[in-house]
Amino acid sequence: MDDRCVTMGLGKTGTGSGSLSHALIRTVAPTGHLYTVEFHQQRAEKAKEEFREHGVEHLVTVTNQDVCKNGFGVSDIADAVFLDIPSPWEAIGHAKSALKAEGGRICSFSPCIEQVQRTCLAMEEYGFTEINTLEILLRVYNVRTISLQIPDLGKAAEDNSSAGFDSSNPSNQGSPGTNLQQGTVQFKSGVPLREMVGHTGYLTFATKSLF
Amino acid sequence: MDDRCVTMGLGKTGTGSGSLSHALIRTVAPTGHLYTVEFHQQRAEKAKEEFREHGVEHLVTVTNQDVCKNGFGVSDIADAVFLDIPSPWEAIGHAKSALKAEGGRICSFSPCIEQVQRTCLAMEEYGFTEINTLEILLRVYNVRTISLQIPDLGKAAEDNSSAGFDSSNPSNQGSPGTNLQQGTVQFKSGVPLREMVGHTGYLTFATKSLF
Amino acid sequence: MAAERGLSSRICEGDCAVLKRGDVFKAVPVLRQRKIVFEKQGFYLDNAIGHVYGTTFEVTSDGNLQPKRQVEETTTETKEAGTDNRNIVDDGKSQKLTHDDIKALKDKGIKGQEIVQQLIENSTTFRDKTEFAQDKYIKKKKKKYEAVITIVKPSTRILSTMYYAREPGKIIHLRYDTLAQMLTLGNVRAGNKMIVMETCAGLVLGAVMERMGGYGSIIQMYPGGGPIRAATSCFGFPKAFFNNLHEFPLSKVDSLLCGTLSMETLPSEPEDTALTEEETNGLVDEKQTSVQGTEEESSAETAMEINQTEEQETMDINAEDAEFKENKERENKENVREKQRKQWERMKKLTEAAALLREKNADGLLVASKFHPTPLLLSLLEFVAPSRPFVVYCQYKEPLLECYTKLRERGGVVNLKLSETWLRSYQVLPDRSHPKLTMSGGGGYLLSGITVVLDKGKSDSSNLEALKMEEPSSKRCKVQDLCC
Amino acid sequence: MAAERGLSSRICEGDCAVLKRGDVFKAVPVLRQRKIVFEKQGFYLDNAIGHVYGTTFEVTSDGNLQPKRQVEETTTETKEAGTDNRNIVDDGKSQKLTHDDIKALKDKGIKGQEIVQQLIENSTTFRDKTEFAQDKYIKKKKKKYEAVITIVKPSTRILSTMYYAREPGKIIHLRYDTLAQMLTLGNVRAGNKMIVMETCAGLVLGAVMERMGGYGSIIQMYPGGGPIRAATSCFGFPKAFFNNLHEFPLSKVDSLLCGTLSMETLPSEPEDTALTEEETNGLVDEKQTSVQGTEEESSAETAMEINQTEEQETMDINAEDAEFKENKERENKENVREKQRKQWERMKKLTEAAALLREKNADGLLVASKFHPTPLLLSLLEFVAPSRPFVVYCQYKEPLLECYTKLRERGGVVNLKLSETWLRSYQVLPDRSHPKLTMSGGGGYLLSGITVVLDKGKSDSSNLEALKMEEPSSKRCKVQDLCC
Repeated sequence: MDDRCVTMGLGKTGTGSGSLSHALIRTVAPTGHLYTVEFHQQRAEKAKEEFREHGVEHLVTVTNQDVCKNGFGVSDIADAVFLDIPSPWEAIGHAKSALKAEGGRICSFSPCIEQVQRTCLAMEEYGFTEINTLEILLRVYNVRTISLQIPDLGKAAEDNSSAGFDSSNPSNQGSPGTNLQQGTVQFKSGVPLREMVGHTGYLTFATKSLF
Repeated sequence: MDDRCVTMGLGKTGTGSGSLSHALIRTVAPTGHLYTVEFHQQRAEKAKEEFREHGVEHLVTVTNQDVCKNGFGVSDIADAVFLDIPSPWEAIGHAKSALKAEGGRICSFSPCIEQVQRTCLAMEEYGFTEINTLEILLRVYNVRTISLQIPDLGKAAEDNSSAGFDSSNPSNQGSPGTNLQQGTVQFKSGVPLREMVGHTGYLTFATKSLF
Repeated sequence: MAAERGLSSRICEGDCAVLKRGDVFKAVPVLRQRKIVFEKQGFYLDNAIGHVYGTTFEVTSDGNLQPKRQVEETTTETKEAGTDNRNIVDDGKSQKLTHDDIKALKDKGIKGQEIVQQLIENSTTFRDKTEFAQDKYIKKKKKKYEAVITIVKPSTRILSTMYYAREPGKIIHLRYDTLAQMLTLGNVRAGNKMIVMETCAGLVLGAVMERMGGYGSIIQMYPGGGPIRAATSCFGFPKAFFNNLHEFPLSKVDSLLCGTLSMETLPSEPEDTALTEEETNGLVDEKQTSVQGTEEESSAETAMEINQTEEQETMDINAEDAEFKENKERENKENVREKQRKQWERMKKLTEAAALLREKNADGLLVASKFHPTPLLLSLLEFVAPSRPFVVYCQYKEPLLECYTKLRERGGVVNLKLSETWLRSYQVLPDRSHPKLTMSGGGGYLLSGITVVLDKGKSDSSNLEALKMEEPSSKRCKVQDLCC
Repeated sequence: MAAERGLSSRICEGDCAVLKRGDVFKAVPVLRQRKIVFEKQGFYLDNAIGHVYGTTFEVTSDGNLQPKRQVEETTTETKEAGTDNRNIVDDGKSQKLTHDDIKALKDKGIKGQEIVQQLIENSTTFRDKTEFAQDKYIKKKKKKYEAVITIVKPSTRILSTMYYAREPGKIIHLRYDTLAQMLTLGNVRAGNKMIVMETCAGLVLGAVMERMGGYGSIIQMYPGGGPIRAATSCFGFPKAFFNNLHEFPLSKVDSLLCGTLSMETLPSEPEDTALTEEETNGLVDEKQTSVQGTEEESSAETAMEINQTEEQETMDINAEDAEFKENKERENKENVREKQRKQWERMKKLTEAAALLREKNADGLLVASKFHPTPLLLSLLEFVAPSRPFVVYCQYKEPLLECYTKLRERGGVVNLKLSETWLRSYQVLPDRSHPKLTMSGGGGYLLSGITVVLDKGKSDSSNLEALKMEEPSSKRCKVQDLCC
């Protein structure tokens, strides 16, 4: 969902666990670059180490500073900015300067709606357009073979003609089930997990326009 | 989801189109009663007329007033209160007095999260417990018979043994599809509508406790 | 009756009550001197008897309940939140209180709420945590050290929530919002004549009974030996509610439909009864037919506390029996007569249920069972009047697709709708509102519709046409809406 | 290249550009003196040429585009909102401006924005409406009277949004978030060797090409005469991107797998070529194999403006041909040689694609087609290296259930996951935030997994075991996660 084909720079704040950083690096490689800002010193160090270990250190610059106060340390360089911080609205101005003068896209991830509300206001204030908040939920299904019992309605042997469930006809057209044994119907079903991740966060996208 | 089995009174504000009122009347009949408050005079009149037409006027009392200012016109009588008004937080106090002294349940319907936030605060302020906000989305499926083409991979006649899709075996165990004509598989599918109602509102429930 | 069903009636010995702690529910019988274990805490309900439902109790150190006037919230004023967690280094040493310290506090009889407060004061990192993290911390600790229990009166809302959380398998994963949909789509209301076929431990039956409030009649169709009503008995309905509750065995449905069911001639007196082989066959033993009996039977189906009571009662009865050993002979005679009388009553009930079904004028049909829905629907719809709603629940979507197709072929139904509900719970807190982080993956599927007069002489070709018409179903549904 | 793909390159004649008005997109070719009709408005793009992408234009009354410096929002200060709508009585007379008044304003050349403002000022009920209702009113009127168009550079985001909204059938209802999932689950990145089998008008191919940025290679499998790339051509990729794009006909997959494909021996020179019957059979005519040609062919598949260009170009070429009538004889000879050369090139490309597949070391496989996924997967997975991801999209869930089962039986795959995404759009406005009132009912289903070495000697019994193991699949998935 990102406009970059080849990016010259991509700012990201909240390096975090590094899995998103790795996904972004993979996307901008080999000609792009990721600039990432992490305010927690321990984590910034750990991220740098990981990038070295994975041989991608030439594709990423990690800066240890507070993006809300000090910005990204780069300007007019990014095609896109991704924010994953507690108060993204404080970083919108910095994000705008990090983006190329000719425009770009921003995406902010926040778990709470109040963060989204403030971020949207800030985006509007800084002249971003096409502000759009989305939520995407992944629903995973287990594939199971289910057996359902045919109820015993006491059907008399001579009573096969009555309206009813013709369980003796295995090639029942349109029937998703197959009778394996007398009295049950088997079928494949995609069963949702009992508990699923109900929310990770809201994604707010916006465009920095030319003017 | 309502605790009443037999209710002595149920307050509802925002008589509105009347479909919910009718549903509530149906639920409290024959021994219960619905008190409904509608601030729009035209609508209040129309609702009264409808209740008369449908022969349920003995089960419902329609009051034309502003519930936020003037309350429900009854007190210590309701097992449950349902609010569907623009500023439910202004009616929480009135709702509390309408509910029986020994306790009851309240449900507020609001389309916007900010209304929910204020309502939850008001509920807490007035000592309601078990405050719980829910959203319920109905997903309707069309049942369709779908035909999918079997792709032509140029399978040679002598090549039936290769790993592949054994399309000539109609009683393929576990297969949901049936081959009707050469080259297609037919199956029933529950297909979601292209567009569905994505949101009607949030439901906030709470309990008026004994103390 | 209104008072009896009100929220605030008193907790009486022998009631079925529901314990509530946070979001956790458990149904228990109210008995004196019986230890209850709930959320890893053992206590006695004796002191709760006489209090009104809805009362919150604290568990004292000797395992008794003590009413708690006000549920105080942990004061938010003590909170001094950091704006982020950049300064927190996890070294596992942030809590200065040791396990022994905490144990000492408990032994001194210090209440849970105070322990939590002490934990907060002794945490070196608490003040640096964000407000969000602080709340999480408090909740975790509160849950561990505070023992506050509310005793509530059972209802559909509470029991369906409890079953879905504790024993979803018992109610074939029928989620509470789906159950609510069933009641609405099925137009369940006082005065109706409803057919209910469920294998949800009697929860759906209970919900229907609650909604009907004792007005109208219900015929419960049951598979096997007798209806299961473990959940129904938890509602604590007044006896009168059971007067118009009937049951009919699934295994007799086909013979009833074919007119081969031969029990119309009810013997006039119990003693005269000489049941034919055919009639007794398939009938269950007495424990399983009367309402009282089924409650006993069904309690064995549930893992809840409630079954322990019943067992105890049974034991007491046995003990009494032992006292009357010498009167065995006379008793045996009486037993035979008693048995005959019960059999006669059973027959009478069955005949009544059959007669009700035979009228083919039920106002609605609810099905929520572990069986394949198609054969159930095709048979049970015969008993429903035209222009009435029916709703079928199934945990899986696929059988309802088939059921939909078969119903279309059969005809006599319009407005068929296959649906599912998504349920999202929200956390609404100042500056921290969002959907809850976990949600139920699925609440099952519903197929609903409305019966119309089935033209029995309808040709196969018109049925086929109906089948063909199925395809542009969105359009057709609209037409149907106009029809009914 | 970076500049070429940047957001702000200039709009050039011959480009494929995307028009945007509100949420509505349309892909059009940028041509002089060609009238475009978009959202019921006709205009010429001539004035847009030379401006940078992302520029917003206003349509003038003579149908030309005029750059608009700043998109002003209708000033919120004018709003004086009522708190509720109790005083509004709908008598159909609230707007004092008549249709004729509005037409007169338009004829005077008054801009849309001003017309909207006048409508507001002349509405007797506007001030009494709630803020919410006011906003709705403004939006409706703005849409009707303001003609503001932004010209943007095509991208996966824009084209997938456009296709899903305008022509979902062309892309078998593959929603943009599902496409994004495919790219992620498929680990699509520069340098990969990817196999793509799609019938989404080339949209999936385009998305893969964009993500790979010209690095690596792609083999597109196609059914029928040739690959469809109508959507691919809309991306406006540089020519170089097509150097490593190969195509291979589905109808030759089985013979390639069996080793019976007899084209390894590429003739050394075009003129010498004497194609055997077997080789030409099933090959398509030249229009459909070369990249240039397929763009022409595929454009016929799309209802978008873009195809009109191509037709015009073809016409021009025909006209030129006519001028050279007298040289027909010589030309014919040349035509034959040209045909032979093209055939040779086609053969060469096919051989190259076959060679790439034969290495069986692709880094990933993406399938999004109208065909039943099972046979595609079972065959195409043969070309993928072990430990690589594959993703199959299907509009329906049922075929993927079957595919899942067949893949389990086959073995050689782990981490199988069947999923669906829910997409919710939000309105975030002060005091009026909520999920949008309509949402997409479904974005289709994905089956993804990772290949592992397939033990060809594996006994049937172990396959059966794998099948049996399927049942407690939540547990097994965890084990598989550890394996890979």
